[in-house]
Amino acid sequence: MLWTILILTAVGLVCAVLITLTYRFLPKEPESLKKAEAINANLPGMNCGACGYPGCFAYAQALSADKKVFFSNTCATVLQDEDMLAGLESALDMKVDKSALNKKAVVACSGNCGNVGSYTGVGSCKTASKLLSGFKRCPYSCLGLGDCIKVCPSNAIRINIRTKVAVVDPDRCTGCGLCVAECPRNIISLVPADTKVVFLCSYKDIRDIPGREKCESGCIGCRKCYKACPNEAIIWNRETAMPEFDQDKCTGCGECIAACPHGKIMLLSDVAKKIKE
Amino acid sequence: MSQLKEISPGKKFWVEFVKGIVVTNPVFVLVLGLCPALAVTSSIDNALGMGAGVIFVLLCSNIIISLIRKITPDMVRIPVFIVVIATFVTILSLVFEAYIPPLYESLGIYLALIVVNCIILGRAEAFAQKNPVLYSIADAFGIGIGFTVSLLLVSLFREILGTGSLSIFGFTLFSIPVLSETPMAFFIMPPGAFLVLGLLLALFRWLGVLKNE
Amino acid sequence: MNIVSRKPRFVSGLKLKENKKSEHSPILLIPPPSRVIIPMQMHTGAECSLLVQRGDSVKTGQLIAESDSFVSANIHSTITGTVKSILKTVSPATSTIISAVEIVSKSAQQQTGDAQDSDAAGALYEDEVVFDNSASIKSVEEFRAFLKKIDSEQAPGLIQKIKAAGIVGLGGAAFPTHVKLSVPEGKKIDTVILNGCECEPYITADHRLMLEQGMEILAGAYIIFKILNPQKVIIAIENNKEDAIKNLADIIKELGIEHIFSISALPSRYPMGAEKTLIKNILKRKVPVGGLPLNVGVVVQNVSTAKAIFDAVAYDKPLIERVITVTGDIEKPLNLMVRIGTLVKDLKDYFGVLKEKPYDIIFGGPMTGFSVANMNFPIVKGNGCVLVKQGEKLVEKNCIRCGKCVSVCPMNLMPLMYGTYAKNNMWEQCSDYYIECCIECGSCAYVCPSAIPLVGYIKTGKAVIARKK
Amino acid sequence: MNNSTSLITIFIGMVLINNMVLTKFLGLCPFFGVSKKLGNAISMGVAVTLVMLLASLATAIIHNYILIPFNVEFMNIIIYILVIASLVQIVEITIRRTNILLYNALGIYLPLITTNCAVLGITLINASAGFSILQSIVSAIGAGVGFTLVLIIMSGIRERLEIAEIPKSMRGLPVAFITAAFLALAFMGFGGLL
Amino acid sequence: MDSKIDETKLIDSGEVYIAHPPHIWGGFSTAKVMYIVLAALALPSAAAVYFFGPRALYLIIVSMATALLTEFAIKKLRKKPFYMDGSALITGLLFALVLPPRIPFWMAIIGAAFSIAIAKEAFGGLGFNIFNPALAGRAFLAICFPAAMTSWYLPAKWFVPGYAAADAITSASPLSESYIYEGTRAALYKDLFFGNIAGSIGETSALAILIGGIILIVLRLIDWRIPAVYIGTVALGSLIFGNDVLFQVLSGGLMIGAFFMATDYVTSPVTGAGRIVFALGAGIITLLIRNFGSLPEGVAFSILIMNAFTPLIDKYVRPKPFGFVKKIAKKDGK
Repeated sequence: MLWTILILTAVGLVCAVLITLTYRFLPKEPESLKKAEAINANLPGMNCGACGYPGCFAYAQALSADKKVFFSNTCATVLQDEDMLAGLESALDMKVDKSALNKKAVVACSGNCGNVGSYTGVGSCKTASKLLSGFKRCPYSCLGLGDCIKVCPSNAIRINIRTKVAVVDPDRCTGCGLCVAECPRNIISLVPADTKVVFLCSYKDIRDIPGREKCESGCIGCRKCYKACPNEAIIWNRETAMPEFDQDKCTGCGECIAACPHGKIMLLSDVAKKIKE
Repeated sequence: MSQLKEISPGKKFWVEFVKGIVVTNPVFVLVLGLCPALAVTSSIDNALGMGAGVIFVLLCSNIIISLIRKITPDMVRIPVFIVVIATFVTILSLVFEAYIPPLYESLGIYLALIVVNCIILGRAEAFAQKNPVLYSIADAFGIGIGFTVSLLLVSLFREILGTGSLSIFGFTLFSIPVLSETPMAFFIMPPGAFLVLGLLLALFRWLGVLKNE
Repeated sequence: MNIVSRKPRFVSGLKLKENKKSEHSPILLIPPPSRVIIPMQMHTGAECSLLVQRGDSVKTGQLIAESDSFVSANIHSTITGTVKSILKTVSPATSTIISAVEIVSKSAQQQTGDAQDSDAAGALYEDEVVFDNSASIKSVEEFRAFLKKIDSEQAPGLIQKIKAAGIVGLGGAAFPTHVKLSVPEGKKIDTVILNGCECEPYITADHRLMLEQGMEILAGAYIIFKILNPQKVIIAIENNKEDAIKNLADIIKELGIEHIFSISALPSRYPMGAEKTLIKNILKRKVPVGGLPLNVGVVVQNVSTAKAIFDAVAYDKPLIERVITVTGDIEKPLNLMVRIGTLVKDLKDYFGVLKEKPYDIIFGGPMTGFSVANMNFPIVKGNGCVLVKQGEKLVEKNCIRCGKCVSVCPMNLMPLMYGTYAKNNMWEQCSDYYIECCIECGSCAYVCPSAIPLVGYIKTGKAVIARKK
Repeated sequence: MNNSTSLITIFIGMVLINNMVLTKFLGLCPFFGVSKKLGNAISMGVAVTLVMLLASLATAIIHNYILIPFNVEFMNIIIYILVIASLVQIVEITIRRTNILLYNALGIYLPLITTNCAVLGITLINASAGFSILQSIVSAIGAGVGFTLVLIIMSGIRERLEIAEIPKSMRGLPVAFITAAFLALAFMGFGGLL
Repeated sequence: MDSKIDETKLIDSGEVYIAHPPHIWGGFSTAKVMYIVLAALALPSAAAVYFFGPRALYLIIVSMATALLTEFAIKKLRKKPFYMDGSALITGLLFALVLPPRIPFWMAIIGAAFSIAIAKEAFGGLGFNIFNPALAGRAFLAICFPAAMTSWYLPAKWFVPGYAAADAITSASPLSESYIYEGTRAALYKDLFFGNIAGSIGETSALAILIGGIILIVLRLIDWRIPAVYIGTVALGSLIFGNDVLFQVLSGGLMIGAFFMATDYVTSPVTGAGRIVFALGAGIITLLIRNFGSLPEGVAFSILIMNAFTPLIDKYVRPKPFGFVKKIAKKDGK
């Protein structure tokens, strides 16, 4: 009995002394690592890589070195999560203006350009776009093979069954920008979350109005939206013959949407409806 | 855990208890405590014995850790937990050795390895050191029973397939005609343990238990 | 000295069904088309910027686009007419969107409606600079005289002429020839290989050219010889073109230039005509990964390019036309001398009807060519073949890891890995398995029992990796 | 006392026949957790082998010179775990403070090792087999090598499973378990190999 | 066939195919490969029936049918297309060929179903399995039913009139220690070569396997390296260990293992060098198990163990790319 207690105490004591000694006499651990760990606790931890760093911990290390990184390489997931953002703000000792960084992805194509032939290759936009012209008539069209769906970490993209075009659900989109980088046709872009209307066509060539050979519902530069706008929020770009929208002046009144003969203009909040079509 | 604060203490006891069995089933959902789930599930008896042992250790250690949670320095937290757990495991193994030697023999080193069972340390770390004693008891029971149920489930398949019959404490419940003569010995061997657990994991996922998480 | 070397060689590679349907039809000279569409990038390298505007009238051979970039080639108008429009099209070289210029001949503009082809063709020659297709060396004496003339010229001047003519490699890669011939300081070229292998099935353009214009090819080769001053020039021809080998050997013998030129008859295996494989099989030298043939002292030029070089130096004729093979499941497989920019559908009168449906319209050979959606695409400089083929719809199945692709790969790669990794977007692993080394010969996809479109995956992988860098 | 067993027998037995992971089910958490990438698997294997070696050495000394003479062998569990936990803590702090690169490569696995039943398991096995100090060391190295070997094989397989079209509910752990089942099955072929 | 083809029509009717190069295909499909392998296995199967009677045939049929049905059922369950590519049939046939002649049918059914369901489909089906399904099934049965899986019988002269199958004589496997051959050494070799000996139904006739294997090698469907190196290693090793080389090579499942199991595309390395490593490893493990292990036969386990190493071999033993220079590759890679 006595030995039991004695030995146990002795071993415990020796161990405790050893640990204390190592703890005391070895050099202190780097401060940055500690800080990075504290920051990492406030990151989502899904290591999606959208911020441009290989993983959340690497991002945390970068943040601990320079907190401005958060503005240049914003973690979109944190931005969506109140708790996480608050935690990160306190960990980094800074304030984030959420609305300025909050973005949504929009696929600027509304389909309808039709196929030029039956594509027999791999079911990936990147692969199809390596063919001479893809398999769609319009070289600026969404191929609809869903490469963006595969990379989306928040499951916000669907292919519209009718138009075979990818549609981003703004409610789910965190604006991480992975799909923007993925799209081989470069037709996905990030817009500020408070954008009111979006324009769903990327065609940049001079349009052949009577033949409309590329796309049945492509923007033909009719300028109806430009004329309809009561707030002068639409600027007509003469080079591309397409409208541009001044989001500050736009009130989201919907006049241009009603005016567009092909439904190319849409309220950002309505984009999600297209998914359910 | 934040949303549970409004619930009355009595109700929370049950919530924690049920959660331990189903939603956070240690073996099939949290995938913890794999070592005993594979090693001692070749028969129902062993599974029951191990389950009882784990419940005992989990309960005692949860109580003690919950009690001393405010006076434990953070730096030596883990060693303290381990010492507490190891003490109860030693007590347990002495009790088993004295009263049920056959079970003690068949559990072998796995009884001692309860010390490093991730479930116990994990609960100490994740729950007992943050919650008062009562909830810690509920948690211990919930997790412990969940663990025992998982062990029983695995051993059920392994014993029936591996021996062709099912028996508890030497009392044969039933036996399958052909299989009991030429049992599928594969299932009481190590590979069978991996296979059964793998398939059960897949089954649990397929049934959508994970979706509740 | 034996001109033709027939060393027995152990070569790896595929034995493909040759299908050289147009082998015996002579090169047909056709009148210029009434309209052409000329893309601004028909070569490896930077896109050219346009020198003309909408409504300008241009003449055949007039420079219409050039670029400041080192790796680029001039572009000339190939008919006389008016610039009708400047439009966007998809570059055959990079699959990116580039500008193109549409030129319509005056007669075609005046005569709306059903213009008689013969009339239009007659009208075309009115005020254009005429380049006679058949203007070439008629006799040995003429040839000797030409060689003398070349001997008196300097290399930089010759390269300048080639550059002005906008010549690119006509074998398919369309690498600007003047760049290839401008060997950097300190590099010594000891061998020039004239590539007449034409290892892909169906194509016969080079074959016919070697039969019909052997002297011009040799004269062009002599110009290359003069520029680079190597020890020897080897003409590589696969042994399924014995008549071409004999023709060239006879000419060499007659001219007595055996000390420079020799012919290497190679077994007919795919991909024999690929630069790296060719150098390995003839000279046993390995071009390093990421390197050029000149790293091992070799320059490879296609026989058609040699012919174009001859035209440029002898007549100052820019690259406005080339020989193409129109073949496949059509009525009349044939070889045509066509203007660059001619739309395929304008050639339909010559090759007749398509036989089977559905079609796969391919620019280039069956192994490396690319599908186009319709016949509204123009012939470009690097395009030696239009193949209209019955389309096969293959169902891609799981890779069974049979290793056939590994054993046929001329670059010693493991193509199956690209398929599996690309399918899962794991591009870094593709790069671990050296996807950059692939020459896209298509051998792997040809043998794959699971019909996996490996080349498609590889092209994608390369593009993604290039983008990430 | 079992001092007659030859060292080579102990080693091969620990590596192939009584493999820690495949027959004794020890160290499963790191086996499934760290076997996704080959590089991590090797680091983990090395770390575990190292800790096993140190722990076996320490516990063998304690067992043979303290517990047996004072006849308190029943206390082995608590003493061992104390020693192992302290050992791991010391190693972790040392690596973390002295070599940050090594810590990034190896250190993140160290907390896992504290609760790795393989380490406690090997010391208990050594104690119950009555091994001498030298035998304990060999047995620990064998166990570590066996663990590393299986971990490496598993990581190779799992890199391939990552690109396989596994049924959805089986992806990840379930199929890893089934793979382990086949590995265990294949390793049964080594039975009696001494 | 109208002579005027309207391009606009062509475009919309989907009559133009757009595909990546190459536009021609060798046409040697997976199914073709599989059926040729099946045909090559016909000879060993015939030998099995010749030596072990109609029961061997039933065993083959039961096992192939189970394999096919299991694959079909699982593909339907997973809502994946089911291709009649013959891979399940090969698994079923190979599995049957390595069973003892008198194993109960229900055991064969369990084994075949295990092969397909667990060893193959759980990993994702054809092309993704890590372990050779037929061998995994056999190893499973060997552990499950050790008694049934090791009761061997001498070949029965069932086709001789008046011979009752019930009189089948039990015998030890030639490789086990208790095996005694009554006759000359030469007669033993002859029996081993032609297959007139106790063993699994398909593995006894070395001749039949050799013919089938050589056909496949000539057709370039299997790589000669694997059987050559595998058998060579075992032969050389036997020589070193002082065993009877010819006996070691011809007896047991070595021949069928080397020609038909180890050469399985999916579970063996893809490169030539990798295949040599694979076969070498399998040979060494076979030797170890035969000479030191408690099991008489090690082919199945050695191939399974090397299957586990295959991903690593594929990762590290691979050909040097053409013109590979380390410096340039580094620059390109990163």
